[in-house]
Amino acid sequence: MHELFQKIIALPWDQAPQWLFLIPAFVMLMGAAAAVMLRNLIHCALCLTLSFIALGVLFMALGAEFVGFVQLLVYVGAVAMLILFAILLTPAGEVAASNNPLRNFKFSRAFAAAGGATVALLVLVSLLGAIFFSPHARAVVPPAQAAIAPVKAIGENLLNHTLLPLQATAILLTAALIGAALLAKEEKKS
Amino acid sequence: MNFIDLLKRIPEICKTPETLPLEGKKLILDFVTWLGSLVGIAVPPWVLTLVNILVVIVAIIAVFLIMFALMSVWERKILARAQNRYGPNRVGPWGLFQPVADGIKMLTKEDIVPRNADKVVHFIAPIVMLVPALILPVLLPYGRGMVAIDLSVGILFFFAVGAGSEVAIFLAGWSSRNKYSILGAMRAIAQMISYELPLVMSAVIVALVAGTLSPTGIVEAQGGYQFGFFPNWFVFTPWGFVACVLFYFSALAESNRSPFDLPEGESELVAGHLTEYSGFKYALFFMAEYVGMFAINGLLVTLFLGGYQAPLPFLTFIPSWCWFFIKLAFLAFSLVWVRATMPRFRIDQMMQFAWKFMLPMSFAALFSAAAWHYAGRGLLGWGISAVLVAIPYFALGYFCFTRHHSADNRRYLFSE
Amino acid sequence: MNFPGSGIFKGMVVSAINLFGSYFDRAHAKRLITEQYPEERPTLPEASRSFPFLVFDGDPEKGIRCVACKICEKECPPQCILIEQDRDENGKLLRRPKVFNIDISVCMGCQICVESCPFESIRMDNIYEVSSYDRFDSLVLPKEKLLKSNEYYHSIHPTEAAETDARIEAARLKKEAAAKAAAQKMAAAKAAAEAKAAAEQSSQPESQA
Amino acid sequence: MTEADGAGAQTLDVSLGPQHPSTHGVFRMNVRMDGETVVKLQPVFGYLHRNHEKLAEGKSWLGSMPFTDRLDYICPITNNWGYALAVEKLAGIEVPDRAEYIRVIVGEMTRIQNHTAFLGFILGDMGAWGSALMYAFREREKILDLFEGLTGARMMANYMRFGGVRCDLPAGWLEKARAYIETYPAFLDEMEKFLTGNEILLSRLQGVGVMSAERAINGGLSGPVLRASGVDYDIRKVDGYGVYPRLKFRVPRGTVGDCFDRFMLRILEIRESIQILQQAFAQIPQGPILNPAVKTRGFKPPVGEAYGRIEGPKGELGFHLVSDGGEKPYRYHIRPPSLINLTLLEEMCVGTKIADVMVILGSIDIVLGEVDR
Repeated sequence: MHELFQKIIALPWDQAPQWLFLIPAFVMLMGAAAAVMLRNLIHCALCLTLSFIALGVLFMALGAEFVGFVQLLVYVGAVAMLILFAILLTPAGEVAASNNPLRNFKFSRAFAAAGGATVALLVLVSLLGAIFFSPHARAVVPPAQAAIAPVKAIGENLLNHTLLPLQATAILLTAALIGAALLAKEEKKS
Repeated sequence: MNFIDLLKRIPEICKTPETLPLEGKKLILDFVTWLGSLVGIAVPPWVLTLVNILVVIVAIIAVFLIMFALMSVWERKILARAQNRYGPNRVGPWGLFQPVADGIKMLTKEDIVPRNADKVVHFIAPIVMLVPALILPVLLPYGRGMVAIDLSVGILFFFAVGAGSEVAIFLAGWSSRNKYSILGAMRAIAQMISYELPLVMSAVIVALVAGTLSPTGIVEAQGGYQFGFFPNWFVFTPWGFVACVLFYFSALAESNRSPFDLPEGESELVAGHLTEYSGFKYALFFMAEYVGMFAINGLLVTLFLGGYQAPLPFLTFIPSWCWFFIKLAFLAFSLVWVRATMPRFRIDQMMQFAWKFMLPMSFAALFSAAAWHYAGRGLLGWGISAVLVAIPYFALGYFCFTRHHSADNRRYLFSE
Repeated sequence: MNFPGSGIFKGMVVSAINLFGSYFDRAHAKRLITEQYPEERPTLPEASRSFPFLVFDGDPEKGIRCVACKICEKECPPQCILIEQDRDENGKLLRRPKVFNIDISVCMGCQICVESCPFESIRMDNIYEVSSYDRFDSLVLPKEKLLKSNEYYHSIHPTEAAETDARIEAARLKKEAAAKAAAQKMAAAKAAAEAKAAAEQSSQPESQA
Repeated sequence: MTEADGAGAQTLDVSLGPQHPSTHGVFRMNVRMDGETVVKLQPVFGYLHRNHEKLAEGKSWLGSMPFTDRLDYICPITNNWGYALAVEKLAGIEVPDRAEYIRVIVGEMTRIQNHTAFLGFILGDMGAWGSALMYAFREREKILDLFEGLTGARMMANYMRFGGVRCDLPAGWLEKARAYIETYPAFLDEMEKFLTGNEILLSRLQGVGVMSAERAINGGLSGPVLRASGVDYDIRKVDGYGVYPRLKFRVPRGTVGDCFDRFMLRILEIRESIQILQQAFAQIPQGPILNPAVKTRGFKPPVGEAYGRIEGPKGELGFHLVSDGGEKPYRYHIRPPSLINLTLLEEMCVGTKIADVMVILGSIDIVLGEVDR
């Protein structure tokens, strides 16, 4: 008994974060899968939110706290909410409209499956390529160091090296916002 | 080391209240080590880490739940007094045991789930609500060296985790299959998204001036006294005052407090997203709302009110963590005070207030803070930043409000 | 001074004044007017009324003023009064009630029975702790519970009771005076009749003679 | 839950009430909303119907008096007054001077407490957590205490009688009332400081539920709601019943006709009522309080019909009575101001937000006891 206790204690518990990442990864994958497969749109959106959260946790587990928190803030706080809003505000009747020309096509299901699989494969391949062939993949950065640096470094990077793209993106987004507002207003008048 | 030594340390620890909680924690860790030596094993460091974490978690949850219990009766007392009533005074001395009675009532109540409700989501919602609320308090610095996780991106952490409560409110409203609930949920989300902007903006201003996103760093930046008595808190600067007020109102909106209690506005939506909740689930929502409220006000204390710093130099004999809770209590009191005074906003006015007044004002405060920073933090900086916030305030106040609504532009005729 | 937000500021000041003022309202007259009911009892004004009761003088059986005329039963707007007239052993109706029930779950305390009563026998009580767990029987007050002495009436509505007593006294005096007058008249008539009879008697012999 | 109407917009039908925190009782509104905007509103009432008018045909003339207390239970004494006035008109009964003055005193005090309570109620509808309501009820409480000292009951007074009032003022009552009314302007100032300038209140009330003078007249509105739209119509002036012609007071009226005008008008009317009360306290004569010709039992007015009306706190309160010469009314009909003022509710509400509906309903100041009778 005593030996067993000592053995359990002697296990490499302090290495736990190394494999604990499996939990959020699993949750993320399950959430994503459920988001695709569930019937109820709201449930889909909620599962997507869950996978967003898990992704954020994953980032944090990797020591990229800043990215993790931004992921939570933007995706859970704003994007997921917008998706939910969009689902709620869309009249239920329009979704079921059967004016899809492909619907009556004989092999529509097969084509759809094939197309989806192709896209998924392409994404997977490109992601794997990016992971394996990027120079950062080889560089071993101790996680602790990565956690301290980021905010200041990111800030300096954004406002020094990538200031122009940042401003351009800002202007683009502002223009998009104003355009959306205008469109929405026009619709209301008519 | 033996047990008697540990006991002997207790009076020593109590002699220095400033470090009492930290020393207490150390004592508990030593106690665990002693327990290990009792069974004849050397306690591995990860166990100590785990115990350390557990002690902190238990302490924070216990403190916040006790505060919640006290607040629930204190709020009713203050509200009652502001309305010239007595408030709860039947259970225990001054009604102090009222939370116990409430808790027993809540626990023994029937848990009703509407037949058409989405039962799983209906069940999950209170949990989703409570978890972020209980996570939030970990990053607040309660005293010198007393912070559970000293994150370099603490402020960001706060807002990121706080986003979870929006999801929870949506879940609650949507799963209840009740028109009032869904309307309340929609209002809640619209409100929280809108007010997150001024909230984050006013926090950004502080981060800008303090040069850090770490709560401890921000509190340390507010240490010291001007002229030997005037505290260097951010609220005592023009931009800081404006940002503090903006943060305060945004915090009211984020925690659904009056006058921003539209999501559960009882005169319109009965109870909003909480309409179909009863018993313990309702209690969980209630608890989460209050803990979240304390957390966000704790952040306000950290950002603007100098955190654990004493307001005057000669008051430093009171331990720093006491100052934090004194300030938090004052803010909690002011919340009830506001609640006792103001009617509720209307949904469109609330949105206008967020987008047309609060957001421009937070930008103005941002410019003002920048000016204050570069003008040398002296009298000149004071003047410039004061002007930079005063002009937008009066202009926005006129254009958003006084131009449309004023009691002075009304005429009443009298006939004999 | 009107700056944006000044109205809210003024409102906050008022609520703060009320908040702290309520702690200094020692007399509980201006701000904190709540009566802490079971410990503090309200001092009812003299006119206060709740439910009717029946007044008796002296003995609750003999002194009952009610004569079972059933006017109040007829006038009662929510019709909460039930009266049965008493009979003696021969079945002759007596001028007193056998049954006098008031259903106070129906009674609205309007006082119309009091005003319509020509015998000053029904009056308004000021009790207010009459709730009970039983919905039906214990809320129908029978005669025994309704009967209360004139002294009790004086203790709750002194002015009104004094007026009532004065009225009854006046009526009694008037009645006595009337009775006296009637007796006198009767006596006078009797005397006159006797005198007449005597006169007749005295005259008879004359006529006989 | 949702349905698409012809225009393709998604609307939501909500049944507000009869169990709803702010419908002032068991009132119900079927509201169709587009988002938060009201596109259709249908009031449903009758949940509190008590058959008052038909019941009165089975009671003696006096027997209906206590039931009028229950019409508008916030201000029972003016209901008594309206009924008494109608019967007096029907039977041609003179009222002694002192009784008329007492009626004016209790009537105006009723108006004050009704309007004060209104200030609290409308703040409750706006979602203030009861502070204004508690301040209003604190002062109303004191007036109700005065009423209890006079009539024996705080609310269900049953005080008026045909040809006068039921009982004379108790000793010292007049002094107490006068002393209390003297403190009232200070309370009103506090209330105005608390409410009138509040920016949130202003933005909630101004420009909401605007009613033009023409529509208000056509809709048959009366009372403060009508005068807020700018119509100078006060039955106290128009009919000059009681001793009102002897008292000097002004009738305030609004210029815009929105909820804020209705709100302010109540405050102004309280101030005028205080003026009336002070004059009445000074002028009240000694004398009888009840016309001795009127019998309590077996009162029978002559054959005929009459419509008696007063300016109640909520508007024109009228009683239409038909007598066949018997002990009971042949026909008894009430013109309840709450109900008539409610008829234009939809017109005021359509196009506003759902939160405004509550405020507009509150600004009309209804009491369901009177709406449903």
